[in-house]
Amino acid sequence: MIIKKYNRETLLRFYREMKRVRGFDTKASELFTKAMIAGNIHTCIGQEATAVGGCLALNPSDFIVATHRGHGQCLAKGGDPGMMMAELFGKETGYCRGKGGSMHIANVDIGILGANGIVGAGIPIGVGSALASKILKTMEVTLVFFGDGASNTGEFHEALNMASAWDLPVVFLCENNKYAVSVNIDRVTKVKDIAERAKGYGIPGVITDGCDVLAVHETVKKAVKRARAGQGPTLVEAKTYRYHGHYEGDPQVYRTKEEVLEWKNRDAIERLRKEIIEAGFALEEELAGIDKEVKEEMEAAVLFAQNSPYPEKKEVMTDVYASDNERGVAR
Amino acid sequence: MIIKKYNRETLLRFYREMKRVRGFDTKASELFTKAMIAGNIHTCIGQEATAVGGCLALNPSDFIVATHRGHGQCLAKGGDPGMMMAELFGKETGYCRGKGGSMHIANVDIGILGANGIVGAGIPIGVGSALASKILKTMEVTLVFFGDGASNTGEFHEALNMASAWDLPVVFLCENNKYAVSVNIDRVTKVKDIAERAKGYGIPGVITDGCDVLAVHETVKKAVKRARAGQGPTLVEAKTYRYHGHYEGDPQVYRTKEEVLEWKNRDAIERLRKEIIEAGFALEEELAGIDKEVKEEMEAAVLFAQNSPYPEKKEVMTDVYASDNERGVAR
Amino acid sequence: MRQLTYSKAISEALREEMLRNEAVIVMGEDMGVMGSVFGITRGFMEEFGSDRVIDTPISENGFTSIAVGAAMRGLRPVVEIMYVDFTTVCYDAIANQAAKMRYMTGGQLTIPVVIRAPGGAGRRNAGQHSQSLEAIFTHIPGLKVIAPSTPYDAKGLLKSAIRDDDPVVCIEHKLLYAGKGEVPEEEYLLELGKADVKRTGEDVTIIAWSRQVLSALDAAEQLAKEGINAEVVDLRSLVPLDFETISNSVTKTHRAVVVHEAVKRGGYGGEIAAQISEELFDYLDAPVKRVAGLNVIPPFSPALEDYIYPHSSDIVAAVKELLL
Amino acid sequence: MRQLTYSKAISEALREEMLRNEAVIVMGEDMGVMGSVFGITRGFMEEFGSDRVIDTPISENGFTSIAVGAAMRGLRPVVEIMYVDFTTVCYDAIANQAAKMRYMTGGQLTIPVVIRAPGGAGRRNAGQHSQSLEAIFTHIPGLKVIAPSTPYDAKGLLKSAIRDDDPVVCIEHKLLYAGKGEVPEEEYLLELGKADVKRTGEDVTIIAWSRQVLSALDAAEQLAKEGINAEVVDLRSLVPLDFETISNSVTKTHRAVVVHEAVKRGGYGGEIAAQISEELFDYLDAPVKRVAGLNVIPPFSPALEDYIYPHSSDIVAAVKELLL
Ligand SMILES: Cc1ncc(C[n+]2csc(CCOP(=O)(O)OP(=O)(O)O)c2C)c(N)n1
Ligand SMILES: Cc1ncc(C[n+]2csc(CCOP(=O)(O)OP(=O)(O)O)c2C)c(N)n1
Ligand SMILES: [Mg+2]
Ligand SMILES: [Mg+2]
Repeated sequence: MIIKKYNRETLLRFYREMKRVRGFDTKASELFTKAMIAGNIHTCIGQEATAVGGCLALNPSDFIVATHRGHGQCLAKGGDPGMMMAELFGKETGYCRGKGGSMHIANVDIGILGANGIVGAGIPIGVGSALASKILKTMEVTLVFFGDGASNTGEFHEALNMASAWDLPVVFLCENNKYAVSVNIDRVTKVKDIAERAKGYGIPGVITDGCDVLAVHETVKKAVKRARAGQGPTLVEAKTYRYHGHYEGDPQVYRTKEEVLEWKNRDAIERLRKEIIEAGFALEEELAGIDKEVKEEMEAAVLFAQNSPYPEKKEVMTDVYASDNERGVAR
Repeated sequence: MIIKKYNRETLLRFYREMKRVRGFDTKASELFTKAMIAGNIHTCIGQEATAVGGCLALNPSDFIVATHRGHGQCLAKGGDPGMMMAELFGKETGYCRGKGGSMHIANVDIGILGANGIVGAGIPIGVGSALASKILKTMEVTLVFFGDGASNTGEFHEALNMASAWDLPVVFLCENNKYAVSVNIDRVTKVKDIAERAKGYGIPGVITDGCDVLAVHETVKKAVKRARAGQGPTLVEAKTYRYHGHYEGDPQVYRTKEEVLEWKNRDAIERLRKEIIEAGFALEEELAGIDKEVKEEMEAAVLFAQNSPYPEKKEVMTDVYASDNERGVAR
Repeated sequence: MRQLTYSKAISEALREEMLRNEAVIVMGEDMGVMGSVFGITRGFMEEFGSDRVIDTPISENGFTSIAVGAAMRGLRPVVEIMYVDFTTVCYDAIANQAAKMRYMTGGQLTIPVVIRAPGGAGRRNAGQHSQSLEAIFTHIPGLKVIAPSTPYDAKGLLKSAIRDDDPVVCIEHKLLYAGKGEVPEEEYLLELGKADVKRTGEDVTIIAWSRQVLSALDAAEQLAKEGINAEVVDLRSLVPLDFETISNSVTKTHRAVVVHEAVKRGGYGGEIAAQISEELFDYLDAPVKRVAGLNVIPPFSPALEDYIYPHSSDIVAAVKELLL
Repeated sequence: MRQLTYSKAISEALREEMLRNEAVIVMGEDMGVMGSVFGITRGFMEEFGSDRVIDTPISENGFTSIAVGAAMRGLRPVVEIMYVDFTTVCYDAIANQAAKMRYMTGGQLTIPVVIRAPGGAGRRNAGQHSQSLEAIFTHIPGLKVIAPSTPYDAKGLLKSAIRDDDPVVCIEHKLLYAGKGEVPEEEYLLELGKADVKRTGEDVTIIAWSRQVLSALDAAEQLAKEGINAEVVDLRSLVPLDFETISNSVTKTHRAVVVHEAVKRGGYGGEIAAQISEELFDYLDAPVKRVAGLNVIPPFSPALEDYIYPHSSDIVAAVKELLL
């Protein structure tokens, strides 16, 4: 059993991180339903293992490119839930001072190069980061998250081709949750596995169980090692599932309750919880303690967001340009 | 030997068509050098086998999408050399009445859906034609030509994915002549064979010898049959070479004279000529007769072009819109 | 008369044209099983089958080009780009392929494709989901561009667009979808390239399109209370442009305000203003004013977003300045 | 002073900035082994190595986005899009990524990318290789846009663009590349957002950019022979716009003609004309006239192409109309 390779501390970290991701998005979902968060949010409830298993394979100095379904990815890379929640609220204290919202959380200092509202657009951006690491000879690894749907965009192809041709230190992590909004991947793509596409770029393509955080972790870790050694990119496909609709309020006509249930029965958090306890790494109560701490952390995050001020009106006009902003905005 | 499967008439047709293609582009090259043709032309001298082997696998009612290096493709699909040459001259009698020039020869009646100045853009257009054939249940096959360079565009990926997902009657014929302008395909792509990319779409990927017109023909024919039967697309990669530069006047710093010579020694026309004679299908003189006819045909084409009038000035303003053209152009 | 929402009117237009002509197909992301994310094609897949109601992968440049290719072969595809912001990824298919095929082939190829694309801010969708991008289409010869403001106009224009042999970009506005208006039961068509005087007046001409027509009408009401009679011209069709209607109005009122939601710099309002100044200079008692979006990127924050686009109060203020 | 071609001036700008700052890299198709199809980077690969002079595959959206990502990490990529017509395939990378990253992240990300793109007609390259597309960039907040007309300006502006922390689109003109002009040996920079009065005059202001500055100067010479003294303002930088220089000139001459090669409808000339009319109305003795490209697609035929863009004679005629 793979779990035996890990120590208690690491395992509890995985557990806590997944709990945090779910806790954050559960809160976000509630707040959205109560109309306290505006716009659109895409929760990653059910996909915690990919965010956590992936990000925990990185060094703090490494980078990620997140997706529109990226709260978990950002949290797992070290994002502060308070600042993230404040961003979802459009508050001045958010990562992007309220200007980006749910889909654009970024912070280069902690290695988050941003998410993207344009599906697929983040993939080459991540490759650009990897190119920088190579040219600067610093060899930080960039982990690029994207969905099954994004794997059908032209950008996927162009980005993977260049990353492989240039042996860049990048790992492509496809969160295949079977759907792009309502469209089942099998209806728009002939190959069973996205990982198969790696062959077209001469790089390894690996499938991993997105409901098993340790499996994801092992797979990504290997890919990260390869990347850092200058051996080029890997395409990792994690089979996963989102429990909520594409967006909150999605009527989900495109899938059955049974299908959702089936995947919920394979829940990654529950699985790790059981494995930890069965393998004797921690007691039920210890995990419950973590649960409680996470709950409190997320409540504090919400409070922080709620109590934060909105940006002032004049903020509309700033940050369009780094230099000569006033003139650039004036006419 | 594959040649034994063919009859004299067919073999002479292949021979004549390849000669015509070379004859046309040789003339075009000369005229360009004499500044009698303006703009840019891309000759396909050396690549005759792909144009001819591919197009002769089609019915007259089938379609092709050509490329910027597409004179041969258009000729082999039934394009009239006089009207084509007139187009290269920008004359009123050209296929596009002088408005398109070398890169935009089109005529739907003979199944030429046009070429494209945007590399890669023709690929999904061909898939669109195939979609029409499927929806209209007429099942004409569309043969899409494109280069090795085009296989790195996002459009290649998107188009192949949809064509395969929807089992469309289309054949993708990649003319891999090793270069995109100056860029050797091996420097920008890790896979040795473009055909390998078919795996990412769950369709057959086949490599064929682009210096052997019969090999190309057999391969494309099989793919056409498959497409017409509703079994979906095939990616065919023909290994070929262009003898001239990317454009006429290209200094060709990116390749050696030896490399060019090596490929010239494998010339597809010479090869077929030898095979025909050796297998006793025709005498040397008979082929020389064809050569002469082709030469005359191309001279006549040039004369036609030269003697044709230029479009009138008012033509600048027509054909922007199918309806309400005047208003659409006015302001 | 019966009242329909703007989205239902669009839906009816599509359905009627699909019933009328087998060559009409719709394609785009989530158009089939889901009936489009804005509900426009709900029930279509059941009614017309998945050959004619196509759920595409996320491949906008690919499927818009596929539509162009299918159009060359006689189909009349109506493509939905889920947000007009995403036309940036298929701008080649629209601006270099659909728009140019006819001209480049000397009139041989006809590309009857309609590209529907909802635009506009106000839904807290942030920078890449809230733009108004009509100006990147009006600048491209070969494209026709419509931007209806009412359910009635939307239906009539879209039906004409589908029957038109040219590529037409139909700019919808997400915040108009739920709005209702009168739409007759009987079939009707509206000619492309005809503006509509949505309100008559003598003192000033307000020219607008899409959602800003509502702000303009609202502004006109407010101005009326102060005795200022504004004429509101809804362009509806940006290309071809009905300059005759503009001219008739401005030669009467001698004053014009052009209003649009898109970013002001390089917006289509500059074109309209320039044309008016160029051709009706002697009739103008005041400069043509533009009321348009700020030259910024749509911010997410609910505290910021609404500042970026014009409100009726901005139009009122602009008109008053002209009348000073 | 020594004379350099426009392309050599650009080449020098790139080389000097690459020597000055290791973070500067160039990328694009045929930039390395071939030294770019217009010879701009000839010898660069040998001098700077293939890490900093990158031959890309034909993947414009991909590599322009890669430049954006690399810029986030501290590099300063200069991307060449071989023809501005191909920016349609990477319009997302430019308009939604490079332009918006800073704002959407609340000022956190800085994208110092320069996108060089030769445009313009006159080389018989037909519909998809001859456009002037600056207007699709000037409309997008977050982008700066320059369009130099002389070797001197090209070098000085490009160097500043590379040092600038914002994404800058540099529109070059293929027919300018071979043209020569004075360029000092010593290093110099030109501030972005400053227009240049290329000729002084009192009777009329001709505003132009890129290749049309040459037509404007030519027209001014012709007009001078008839006693009409035209001032020629070369905008050089379209965004930010130096309205002060425009204003100084027009308040003096009371007449303005805006000239550009791009299609007239929706061209940036409409914006300039609208701003002048809006703000200098009381100074104008005549409407602001635009002399611009026809609203058509560039035709291939040598017998047709030259009709689509303005010539000095068109400018002369327009000026005379204004002075009637
Ligand atoms: C270019 C583009 N097309 C369409 C959309 C609308 N859209 C947002 S998310 C999404 C589905 C993405 O699917 P996938 O990549 O599988 O990610 P998931 O949502 O499943 O995590 C779509 C179509 C978009 N944002 N960008
Ligand atoms: C989108 C786009 N990028 C770049 C170009 C410039 N260009 C024209 S042909 C060509 C090379 C094409 O290579 P390939 O597809 O291998 O075809 P070949 O010329 O070898 O036949 C390039 C880069 C273009 N026309 N369109
Ligand atoms: Mg998905
Ligand atoms: Mg090639």
